[in-house]
Amino acid sequence: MSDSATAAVPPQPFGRRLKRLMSDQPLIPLILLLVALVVALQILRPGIVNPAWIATTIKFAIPLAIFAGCQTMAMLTGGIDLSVGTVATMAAFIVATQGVYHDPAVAIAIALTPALVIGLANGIGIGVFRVHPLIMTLGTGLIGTGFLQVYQRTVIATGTAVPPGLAWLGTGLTWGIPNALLLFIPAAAFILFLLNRTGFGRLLYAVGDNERAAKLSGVQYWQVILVLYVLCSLLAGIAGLLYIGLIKSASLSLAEPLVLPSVAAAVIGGTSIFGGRGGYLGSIVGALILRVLITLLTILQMPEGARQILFGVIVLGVTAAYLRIIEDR
Amino acid sequence: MRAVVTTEPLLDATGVAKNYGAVAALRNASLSVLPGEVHALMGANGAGKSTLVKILTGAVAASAGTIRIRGTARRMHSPAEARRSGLVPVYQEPSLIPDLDVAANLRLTGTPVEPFRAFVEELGVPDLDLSETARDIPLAILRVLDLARALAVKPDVLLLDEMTAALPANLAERVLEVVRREARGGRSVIFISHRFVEIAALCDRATVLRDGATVGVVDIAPGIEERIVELMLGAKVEKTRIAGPDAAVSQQAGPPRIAVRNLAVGTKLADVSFDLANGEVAGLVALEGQGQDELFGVLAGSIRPSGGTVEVDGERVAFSHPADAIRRGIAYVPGDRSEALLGHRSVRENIALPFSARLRDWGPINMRREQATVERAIERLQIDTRAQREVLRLSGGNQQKVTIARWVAADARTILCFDPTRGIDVGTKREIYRLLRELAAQGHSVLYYTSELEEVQLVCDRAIVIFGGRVVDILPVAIADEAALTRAAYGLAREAESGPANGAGAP
Amino acid sequence: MIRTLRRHAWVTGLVVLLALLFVVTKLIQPGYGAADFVSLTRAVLPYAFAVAAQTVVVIAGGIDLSVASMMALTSVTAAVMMAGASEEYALFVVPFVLLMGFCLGALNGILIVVSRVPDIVVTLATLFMLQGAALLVLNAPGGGAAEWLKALVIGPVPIPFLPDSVDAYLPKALLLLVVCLAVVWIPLKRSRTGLSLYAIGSSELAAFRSGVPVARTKILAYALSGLFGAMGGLSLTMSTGIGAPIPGPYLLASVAAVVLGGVTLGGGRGGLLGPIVAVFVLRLVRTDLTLLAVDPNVTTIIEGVIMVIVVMLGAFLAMREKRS
Amino acid sequence: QGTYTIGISNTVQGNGWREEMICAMKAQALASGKVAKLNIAHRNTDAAGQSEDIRNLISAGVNAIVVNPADPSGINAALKEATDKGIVVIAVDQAVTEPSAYIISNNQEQYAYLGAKWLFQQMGGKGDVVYMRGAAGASADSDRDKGFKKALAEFPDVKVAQEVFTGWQQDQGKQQILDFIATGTPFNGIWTSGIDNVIVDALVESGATMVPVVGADNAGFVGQLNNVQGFTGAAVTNPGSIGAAGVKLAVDILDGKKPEEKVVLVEPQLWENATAEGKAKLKAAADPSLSPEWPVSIMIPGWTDYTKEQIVACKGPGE
Ligand SMILES: Nc1ncnc2c1ncn2[C@@H]1O[C@H](COP(=O)(O)OP(=O)(O)OP(=O)(O)O)[C@@H](O)[C@H]1O
Ligand SMILES: Nc1ncnc2c1ncn2[C@@H]1O[C@H](COP(=O)(O)OP(=O)(O)OP(=O)(O)O)[C@@H](O)[C@H]1O
Ligand SMILES: O[C@@H]1[C@@H](O)[C@H](O)OC[C@H]1O
Ligand SMILES: [Mg+2]
Ligand SMILES: [Mg+2]
Repeated sequence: MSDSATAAVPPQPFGRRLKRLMSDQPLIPLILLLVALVVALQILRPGIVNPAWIATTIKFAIPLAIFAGCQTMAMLTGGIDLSVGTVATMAAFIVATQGVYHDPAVAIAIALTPALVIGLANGIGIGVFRVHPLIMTLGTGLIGTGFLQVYQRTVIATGTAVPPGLAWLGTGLTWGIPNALLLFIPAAAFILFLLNRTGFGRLLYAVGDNERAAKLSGVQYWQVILVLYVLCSLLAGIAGLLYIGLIKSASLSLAEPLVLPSVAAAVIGGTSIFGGRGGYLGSIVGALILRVLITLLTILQMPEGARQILFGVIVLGVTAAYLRIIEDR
Repeated sequence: MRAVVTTEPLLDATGVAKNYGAVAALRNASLSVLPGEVHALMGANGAGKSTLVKILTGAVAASAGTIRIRGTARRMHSPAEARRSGLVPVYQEPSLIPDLDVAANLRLTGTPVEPFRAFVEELGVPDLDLSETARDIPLAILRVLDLARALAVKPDVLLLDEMTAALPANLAERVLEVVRREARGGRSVIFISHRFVEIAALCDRATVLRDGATVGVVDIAPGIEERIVELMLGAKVEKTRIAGPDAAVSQQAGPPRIAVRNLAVGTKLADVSFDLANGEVAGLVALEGQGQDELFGVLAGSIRPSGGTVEVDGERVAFSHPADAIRRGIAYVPGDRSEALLGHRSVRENIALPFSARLRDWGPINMRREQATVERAIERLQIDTRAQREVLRLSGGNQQKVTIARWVAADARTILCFDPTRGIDVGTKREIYRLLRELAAQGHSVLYYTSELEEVQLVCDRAIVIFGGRVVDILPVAIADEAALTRAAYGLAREAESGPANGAGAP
Repeated sequence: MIRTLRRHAWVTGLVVLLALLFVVTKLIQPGYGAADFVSLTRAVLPYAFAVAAQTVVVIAGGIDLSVASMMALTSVTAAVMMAGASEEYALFVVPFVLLMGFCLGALNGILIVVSRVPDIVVTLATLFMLQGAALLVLNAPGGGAAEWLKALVIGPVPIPFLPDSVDAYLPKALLLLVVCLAVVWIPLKRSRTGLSLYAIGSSELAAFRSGVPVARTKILAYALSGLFGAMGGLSLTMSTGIGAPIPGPYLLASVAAVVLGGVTLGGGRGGLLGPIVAVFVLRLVRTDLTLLAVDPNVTTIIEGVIMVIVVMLGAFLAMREKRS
Repeated sequence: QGTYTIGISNTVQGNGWREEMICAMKAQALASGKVAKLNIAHRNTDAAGQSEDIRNLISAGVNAIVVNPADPSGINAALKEATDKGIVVIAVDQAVTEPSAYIISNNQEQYAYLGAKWLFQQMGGKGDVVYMRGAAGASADSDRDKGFKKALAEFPDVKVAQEVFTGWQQDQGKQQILDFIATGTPFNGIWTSGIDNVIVDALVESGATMVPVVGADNAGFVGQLNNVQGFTGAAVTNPGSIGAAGVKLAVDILDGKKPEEKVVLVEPQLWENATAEGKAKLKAAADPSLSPEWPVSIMIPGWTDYTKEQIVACKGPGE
C-alpha cells in the first residue's frame, strides 16, 4: 500500500486518461471491438471486406438492430420482449400472403394489426396485471405463433407476393448503399431521440431504475409500460416487413432466430437487463458485432461444433473486454 | 464524560485515501480509537465518513493508507474478515437480507439469537417477530435490528454510521443508552451522527473530516460544538430560528390548503383532523409507528383512507395515485431516500423527473429550460455535484437534498417532508430550514414530520402531535419545546400553564 | 398450519390446480390410471431437472440460459460412453457425468464472477459452447444406455407388502426424481450455504456486508445448476436410450416453470417445490390437450393462454391482498 | 362414417414441409372414409417429448399412431409400449429401429446422393461446390450427409469449397451465401438441403455468376427453376405427403391388409431444367399458388387418395 498523504491529485498518465475517455464514451471501445473483428475477418479471408460485403452486413444487421431497439427499450424498464420474433414473423408472413389480394398499403396495414394487438396485450399484462415480462411475452409469442399456424392453413393455396416496395427496401442498393437505411436511419434516430430527449424516454429509465421513486414523482407505471410494449411490437412488425423484403421467402419461423441475438446485441451494447441503464447506440454496434461474428464463423472452415464453441467464446470475450475497458471503479 | 486512558490505540488508520474515478471520496483520513472509547466521526455531508467506515470494515478497498489493529497492520478484504478481527459495522443503509426473515438473517451471519433478542428488547422493540421478513419491517426497526445484530457478536470496535438518523426520538434515546453501557463494558465505538446532542451525550473524542481529510481530533467537552462546526465547515453557523413564527399564517383568508377531517386508515390511523394553511410549515411529531406513515401516505396519494375526508383548497379529494396528489400541487419527499431516487441516473434527471410524469409531457424536452430550472434548484439547495453522473455516488446528505430539489424545481405548492434532515449535516440543515421558510413566505405550505424535536422550534409554525393514530395535541411553536413535545408524543396531557390547543380543526 | 399455507399460498394454489387437473383428466378419459400416471412422471423427469437447475440460479439472483445445452452435452457424453460398454461400466458413467455437469456449471459461475459479465450473457455464450461441445461428442443422435439405467424409469416401484393396485401409483421415475432432488436440496436448504444462496439473490450488497462469500456462493449455485442439468441429461439418455446433440425445448420451459412455480426472477424468493409442481401442471395440461384431440395449432394458443392467465391471476390476487 | 382413431406425432412445428405433411395426413384420413378422428400432437420437441406425446396418444386409446420420429431409436421404448398394446405404429419420413413398427419413409441418403451426383455432373466432374446442410445433429441431416459424401467420392475432382449448416432457416442460408459470395472465392455449384429459393435469390440479387443449384421440390424453388433466366438447377423430391402414405398404410393394416415388408422406402425423383424432358416435368409439377415452402409433390401415386382441394383445405375427419 502506498502512502498518499498529499491532497493534490497527481497528474494522470496517458493510459489512465485514455481509460477515462473510454469510460465516458463507452461507444468508442465498442466500435473499436467491432473494427477489430472486421480486421480479423479481413486477415482470415483477404478481400472479403469490400463494398458488397459491407452492404450485406448492414442489410442483415438492420432488422436485428431494430429488434435490439425493442429489447433496449424494454430492458431499460427491467423488461424484455420475447414476442418480437413472432410479431415480426406474423407481419412478414401476412404481408406476403395478403399481398396477393390487396395492394401493398392495405397488406401492410393488415400485417401490422397483430403487432398492435400483441403489443397491447403485452402492455396490459405487464403494466396493469404485473405479469413478469418474460412470461407475458413468451406467452403472447406462443399465442401469436398458434394464430399464425391457424391462419397459414387458410392461405395454403393463395401463393405469396412480397410487395415490391418492401423487396426494394430490403434488398436494394442505391449507389452501393442499402436502401434499408432509408427506413433504419429515421427509425434509429427516432429511438435515440425518444430515449434521450423526450419525457417518455426519461420515464423508461426512471421506471426501470426505481419504480417507486417514479411513482412518487407522479409517473403512472401502466401508461409507460403500455406505450412501451405497443411501440416495441410495432417496431418488431416493421422489422418483420423489412425482413420479408430482404429474405423474400415467407416462412412460419422467419424471424424467430433473431430473438436471442437481439437480446445479446443490447446487452453487449451496454444495456442492463435489470433496467435503468443503457442506450440504443450501443445496441446498434452490438448488432453489427454479432453480424460480423456470424460472417467470421461462416467463413472459417471447421466442424460445426467448434464453430459454435468459438462463437460463445468470442461473445463472452468481447463483452468482458468491453466491460474492462469502460469500468472506472 | 469519562476520562480517556491513554493506552495504545485499538484501531489506528492513517493516510487513508479512496478514489472513485475522478471523485476523491477520501484523500488523507486518519482515525485513532482507544479501547473502551466512544469516538465520534464527524464531517459535513460528503466529507467521507461512510467511505472511511466501509474501508475500515473491508466493504471497499482503499486506494492508499494503513490500518493497524492493536498495532499490527491489517488490510480487510471483506466485512466477514473485519468481523473476525472484531470490527463490526452498522452501515448507513440497512444490511439485513430483504427476502430473508429475521431468524434466517441471524443464522446467515452466525449471530446468537438470545443475546440478539435481548438487545432488541432493550433497544425499545419489545415484540419482534423473528419470522418476519426483513422487507416488511419499517426502516427504523431495521436499523435497530442491525445494531442488535452487531452488538450480539460482542465486537471490539463497533462502527455506527448514522445509526440514529432514521430513528424517532424514543428509539434514538435507547440506542444511546445501550451504546454508552457497552462502551463502559470495554468496547470501542465509532459513532457517526449529525446530531450534536447525541455526540455530547455519548462521545469521548471526535475526529473531524473535511473534504476527505482529517482536519482535527478534539475531546468532547461542553462548548466544543462551536469548534467542531468550525472544523467541519471551516466557518461558524449559529443556531437560531430561521424566521419568527408567522402569526398571520393561520388567519389567512380563504380555505386552508389542506383540511383533514376524521381521517382513518385501517387500524393504524384512527381519527386525525387538522388544517394545513397556505404559507405555513406545520410540524408533525410522533413516536415510531403512531400512524404518521399512513397519514403521509394518504396525503401523497399512495394509500387510500378507510374513513374521513381530505380537502384541498376547499375541494374534497380522493387520490388514487401520487399523480393525483401532484396534480393538486402536493409533493411527497419520503424519509427513505432509496424510495425517491433513481440511483443510476444523473442529478439532473432526478430533479427533472416530475416534469415528464404526465402523459402530455411525454414529448420532446426543452433541454435549455430544463437545464436552467435544474441548475437553479441545485444552486438553491447547494448540492455538491461532483459525482453527479449517478446519484448513487453522492453522499447520503447530498442525495437527500436531491429529493427535495426535485419539488423545488417543480414548484410544488405543498411539500410533505418526512424527516428531511435525516443524516444531514448542520450546515445543510440550516439551508434546508431556510429554504422551507422561504417557500412558506412565498405562500407554499409544508407538512414537516421530524424525529428531531428541536427542529420544530427552528422551522415550524405549529406542532401537530399524533399518538395511537389520533391527534392528541396541536401546540403553538412558542411552547413546542422538546419537553412539551415529548410529553405530548407519549400521549400525556399538556402541563397546566400552557394554553389550549389553537390548531384549526382539532376535535 | 394456516400460516404456513398462507406463506406458501402460491405453491398451495398450484397443488390445488394440479389436483383439479387430475380430476379433469379423469373426466376426459375415465380409463386414466396408474400406467398413465407412470407415463406422466417419465415425461416430467427431464423438465423437472431442467427447472431445478434453473431454480437454484434464479434464487441466487441469476439466470442460466445454458440449461438445455448442458443437458444435451451430458446426455450425449453418457450415451457415447455407454454405447457398446458393459452394464457395470454405467456405474462409472453416471457419477462421471454428474461430476462433469457440476464442474461445467461451476465454470459458468467462475466465468460470471471473474469476467463480471452479466449472467445472461455468460450463460448465453456457454449455451453455444456446450451445444458445440455436444456436437463434437456426437454429430448425430446415437450412442446407447445401460439396460439397468433405462429400467430405472420404467414402471412402478414394487413395494413388497402393498397390493399392486396401490404401488402402481408410485412410479420409479417419481421416486428417482424425489430422491435426486432431495439429496441435493434438503441438506442445502437447511445449511447456511443454502441461506447464502437466497441472500445473494435478495441483495448482493447486503449479503456481502453480512459476510456471505458472494463469489463462492454464486459459483456453487451454477455448479448445482450444472449438476441438476446433468441429471436432466442422464434422464434424457435413460428415457430415450440414446443421446441427441440438439438441445430440447428445456430452456424456455424451465424459465416458464420457475415463474409459474412462484420463484421471483431477480432472486431471493421461492423454493424448489413450486416449480416442480408447475412442471407437473404443464405436462398434465399437455396430456389433457392430447386426450381431447384439440387441433394442434390451437394447442399452442391454449398453452400460451394458460401460462399468461395463471401468472396474471397470481399477480392479480397478490395485488388484491396488498390492497386489503 | 369411419371408425378408427389415428394418433399423429410430429416434433417440428413452423416448417412448410411438416405443415404439408399434417395436411396430407388429414386429407388422407378424410378421403379414406375409415377414420373417425385424428388425434394430432404437433409441436417443437425432442425424442423425450415425443415419447411423452406417444404415451398420451396411447392413453387416449388410438388404434394407430403415425409418427415422424425425432430420432431413429430415441422413441423405441414408447413405440414398443404402443405395439404391445396392439396399436399399429407407422414411422414416416425417417426410419425407426423399433422392429414392431412399420416404416414408410423418404430415402434421405438417396435424396442427397441423387442431387449431388447430378450437380457434380453439371459441373463437369470438377470444381468447387458449396455444401449447405440442414441442422447440425439432426438425423435427416446426417443421413443426407452420407449420400452427399457417397456422390463426392465418385467425383475426385470436386472439392467442397465451403460447408455450412443453414439450420433449415431461410434467413441464415441467405446471409451465409451472401457472405460467401463476398469473399470472392470462386465456386461452381451449390447443393442445399432444402433451403434453396433464397440461395437462387441471393445469386440473382448480388449479380454473382449463376451456377447450378440443387434443392428440394419446394414450390418456390420449382418456380425459380421454371422462371429464372439463365439458371440451371434440379429439385429432388422429398414429399411431405409421405405423411398421407403413413395414414393409408395404417388404415390398410387396421383393415387387415398387412404389407409384405415392414419397410417401404419412397424413392426420390430428380427434376432438372437442363434438358427438355426435365423442363417438361418441372412445368407439370409447378404450382405457383402453393405456399412456397410446401413441396409441390402434394400427392404420391398409389399412396394418396385425396384431391388437391382436399389437402389444401387441410381438414381432417369431423372438422
Ligand atoms: N461509489 C461511489 N462512486 C463515486 N463517488 C462516491 C462513491 N461513494 C461515495 N462517493 C463520493 O465520496 C464522497 C464521500 O462520500 P461519503 O458517503 O463517505 O460521505 P459522508 O461523509 O458519509 O456523507 P453523509 O454525511 O452525507 O453520509 C462524496 O462526495 C461521494 O459523492
Ligand atoms: N421540461 C422542463 N424543463 C425544465 N423545467 C420544467 C420543465 N417542465 C416543467 N418545468 C418546471 O416545472 C414547473 C411547472 O411546470 P409547468 O409550467 O409545465 O407545469 P404546470 O403548472 O402544470 O403548467 P401547465 O398547466 O401550463 O402545464 C415550472 O417551474 C417549470 O419551470
Ligand atoms: O423437417 C423436414 C425433414 O423432416 C424432411 O425430411 O426434410 C425437410 C425438413 O424440413
Ligand atoms: Mg455517510
Ligand atoms: Mg449522511
